[in-house]
Amino acid sequence: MSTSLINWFKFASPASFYPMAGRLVPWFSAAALLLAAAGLWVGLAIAPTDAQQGEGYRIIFVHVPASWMSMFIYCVMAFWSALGLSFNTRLSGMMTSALAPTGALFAFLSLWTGSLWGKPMWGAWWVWDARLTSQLILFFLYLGFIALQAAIDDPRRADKAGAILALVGVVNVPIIYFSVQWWNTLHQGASVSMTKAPSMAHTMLAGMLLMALAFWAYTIAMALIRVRCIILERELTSEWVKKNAME
Amino acid sequence: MLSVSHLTCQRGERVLFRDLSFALPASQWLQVAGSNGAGKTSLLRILAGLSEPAEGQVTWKGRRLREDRAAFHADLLYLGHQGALKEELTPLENLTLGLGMEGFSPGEEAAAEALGRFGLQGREQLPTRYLSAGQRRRVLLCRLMLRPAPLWILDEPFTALDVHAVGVLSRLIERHLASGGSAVLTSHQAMPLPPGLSVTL
Amino acid sequence: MNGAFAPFRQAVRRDLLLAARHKTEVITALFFFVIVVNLLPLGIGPDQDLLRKIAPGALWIGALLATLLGLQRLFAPDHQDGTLEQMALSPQPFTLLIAGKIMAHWLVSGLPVVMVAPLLGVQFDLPGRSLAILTLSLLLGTPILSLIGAVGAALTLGVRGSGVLLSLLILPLYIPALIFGAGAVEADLAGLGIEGHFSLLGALLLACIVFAPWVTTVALRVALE
Amino acid sequence: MQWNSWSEFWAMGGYGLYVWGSFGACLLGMTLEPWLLLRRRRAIQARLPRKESIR
Repeated sequence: MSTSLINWFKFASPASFYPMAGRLVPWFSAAALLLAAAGLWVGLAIAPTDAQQGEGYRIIFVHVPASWMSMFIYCVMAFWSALGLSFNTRLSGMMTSALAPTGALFAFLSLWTGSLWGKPMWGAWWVWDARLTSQLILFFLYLGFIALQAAIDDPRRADKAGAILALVGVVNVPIIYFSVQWWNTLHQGASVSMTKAPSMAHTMLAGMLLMALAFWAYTIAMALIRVRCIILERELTSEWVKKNAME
Repeated sequence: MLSVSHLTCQRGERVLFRDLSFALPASQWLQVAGSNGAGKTSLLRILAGLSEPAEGQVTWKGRRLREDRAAFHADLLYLGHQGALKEELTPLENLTLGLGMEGFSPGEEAAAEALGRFGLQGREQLPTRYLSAGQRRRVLLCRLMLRPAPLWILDEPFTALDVHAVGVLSRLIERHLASGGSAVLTSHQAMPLPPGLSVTL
Repeated sequence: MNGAFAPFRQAVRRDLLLAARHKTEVITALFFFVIVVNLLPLGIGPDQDLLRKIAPGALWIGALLATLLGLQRLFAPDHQDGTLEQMALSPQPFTLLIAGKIMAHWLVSGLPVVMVAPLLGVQFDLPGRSLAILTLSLLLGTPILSLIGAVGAALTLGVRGSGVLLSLLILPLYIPALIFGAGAVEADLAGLGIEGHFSLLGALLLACIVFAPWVTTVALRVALE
Repeated sequence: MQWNSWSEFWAMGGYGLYVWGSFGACLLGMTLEPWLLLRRRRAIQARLPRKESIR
C-alpha cells in the first residue's frame, strides 16, 4: 500500500471522515435495495426448479451470500486491525468495531438458513457438517470480539485488544476449518453439499451473485452508519462536534 | 540525559497536560508536583515507556525510547505506586527473585545487608504479608542499593516512611546524584533533598 | 544458551516457588479435573462400550476446563501488585519472561492433568495402548492449551467479568487441539493410523510456542498502558 | 416466470416453511439492524448540545 494512503489514514481525522461517510451512505443503501430487488426477482421468479432439491434450493440465494459475507467481513476486520496495530491509525479501530455486529448477524443468518435447508435435505435441523460447524465457530469468534470490546472502557485499549483478537482469530479460522473437516471425514464421510448443486443454471448463478452484491452494499452502508455513530460517541466533547451541532 | 518535548497526555476524553517540555541533565533531579489527579503518575509511566503519549516524544541519551527499549530499561530503575511485592514470599526472596528477572543477581548477602540498612534485620525470612505498609515500602527501596541504574523514576518514594528511613533514602538519592545519576520524583510535600528542577502539572 | 534463557528460567523458578506456597490452588484444579471427568459416567450410564467411546473426549474436555480455571490467575495477581509492570520494564526480553510464566502455568496445571489421565482412563476401561496414546496426546496438547490461553488471559486482564469472557474467547480457539488430541485416541480405537493426528498436534504446538508468547506480550503491553 | 399462481408461489413446492423461514429471517435481521442503528444515532443526537443533526 502506498505511503500516502497510510498517511491519509493516519491523519484523516474522524472529523473529515465523518461527512464523507455520510455522503456515501445513501448511495450504498440505494444500491443494496436495487440489487436485492433484482436478485429476489431472479432468484424467486425466474430461476428454474432444481432437479434434485426441488424449490428448497432457493434458500441458497440468501444462505450463500450470508456465509460469504460473514467470512469476508472477518477478513476485512483483520485487515483493518493489522493496519491499526502497525500504523496506529485511529480510524481503523473504529472501522473494525463498526463491522463486527453486521458480520455476526450474517454468521447467524448463515447458520439459521443452513439449518432450515438441512431439515428437508438431510432430515435434521443440525448436522455436524464441516461447513456448518466452522460457521458456528466463526459466530462464536464474532461474539467474543464484540464481548471483549464491550467489556473494555478505554476506547484506545478496546481497539487494540480487539485488533489482536481479530488477528488471532483470522489465523485460526483456516486451522479450525481444516481440523473440523478432518474430524468430519473421520466420523461420517462426505455429505450432500449445498453449493455443489450439479450443473447450476446460469440464472441461478446470476441470482446468487446479485444477492451477494446486495449484501455487500448493505454491509458497507451499515458499517458507515455505525462508524459515524462511533465517531460521534467518542468525540462528543470535541470542538468540531460542538461547532457542527451549533450550526 | 532525559528530555521531553511537546508531551500531551490524554486519559479518555480528558487532557491531563499539554505541550510539556523539559530536559533533565546528569546529577540533577526533577520534582513532579501537582494536585491529585493532575497526571503525575501518568507522566511517570510515559517517561518509563509503559504508556504512549498522545503527542510528543521522550528521548534518553538522544534516542527515542521505542528505538532501543532494552538499552533504556537497563539504565532505568522505576518504582511505581504498587509494591510489586509478593505477600507469600519473604523480603529476601522478593528482592532476589525480582532483581533476577531483571538480569541482576546481587546475592543473598548483599540483599540482606540492604534490608539491614533500612532497619529490616531479623525480618528477612518472614513472609511479606506480616510486614507493615512502611516496612514493605522499605523492602522496595532496597532495590535502589542493589541495582545500578543512571536514571531513577520514583513515584512518591517518601510516603509511609519513618524519620530514619527518610534519612537513609535521601542520603541514597544524594549519593546517586553525586555519582552522575539523575532522578525523577513525585511528591506532595517538600523533600529533604538539595534543590533541584521542578515541573508542576 | 545458559545466558539467553536465564530470564526464562528465573520466571519459571519464581512462579513455581509461588505455586509451592499456594498448594491448595494447584490441588483444587487437579481435583476439578478428576471430578468433572468422573461425573460424565454418572450422567451417561455405566455402559462400558459407550464409556470407552467417550473417554478421549471426556478427558480432553476435562483438561480444557481445568486449564481455564488456572488461566484467570496467570497474570491477574502480578498485574494487581505491579510485578507485571516491573517485568515490562526489565532489560531482559519481556517475551522470554512471559514464556517462563506460561511454562510454569503448564507445569502447575497441565502436567498434573497428564499424570493422572491414565488413572482416569482406566476408569473408562480404555485398553493399555489407548491409555498410552491418550497420555501422549495430552502431553503434547496441554502446552497448547496454556499457550493459547495466555493470549486470552492477557487480552482480558483487568477487564469487567474477565473470567466468563476468557472462556468465550479461548474455547473456540481450543477446537483444533481438542479434535487432533481426542481424535488420535479415537482413531486408534477404530484401528486407524495415528501418525497424522500426532504430527498435526506437534505442528500446532510448535506454531503456538513460536507465536503465542509474542502475541501475549503485545496484548500485555496494551493492557498495561 | 416459474409460477402459475400466488398460492403455488407461497407453497414453494412443499418447501414453503423452509424457504420463507430463511428469507423471512434475513428480512427481519436486515431491517432490525438499520432500525437499531437509527435509534442509536437518535440517542447520540439527543446528547448533543443542540438537537440539530450534524452532517
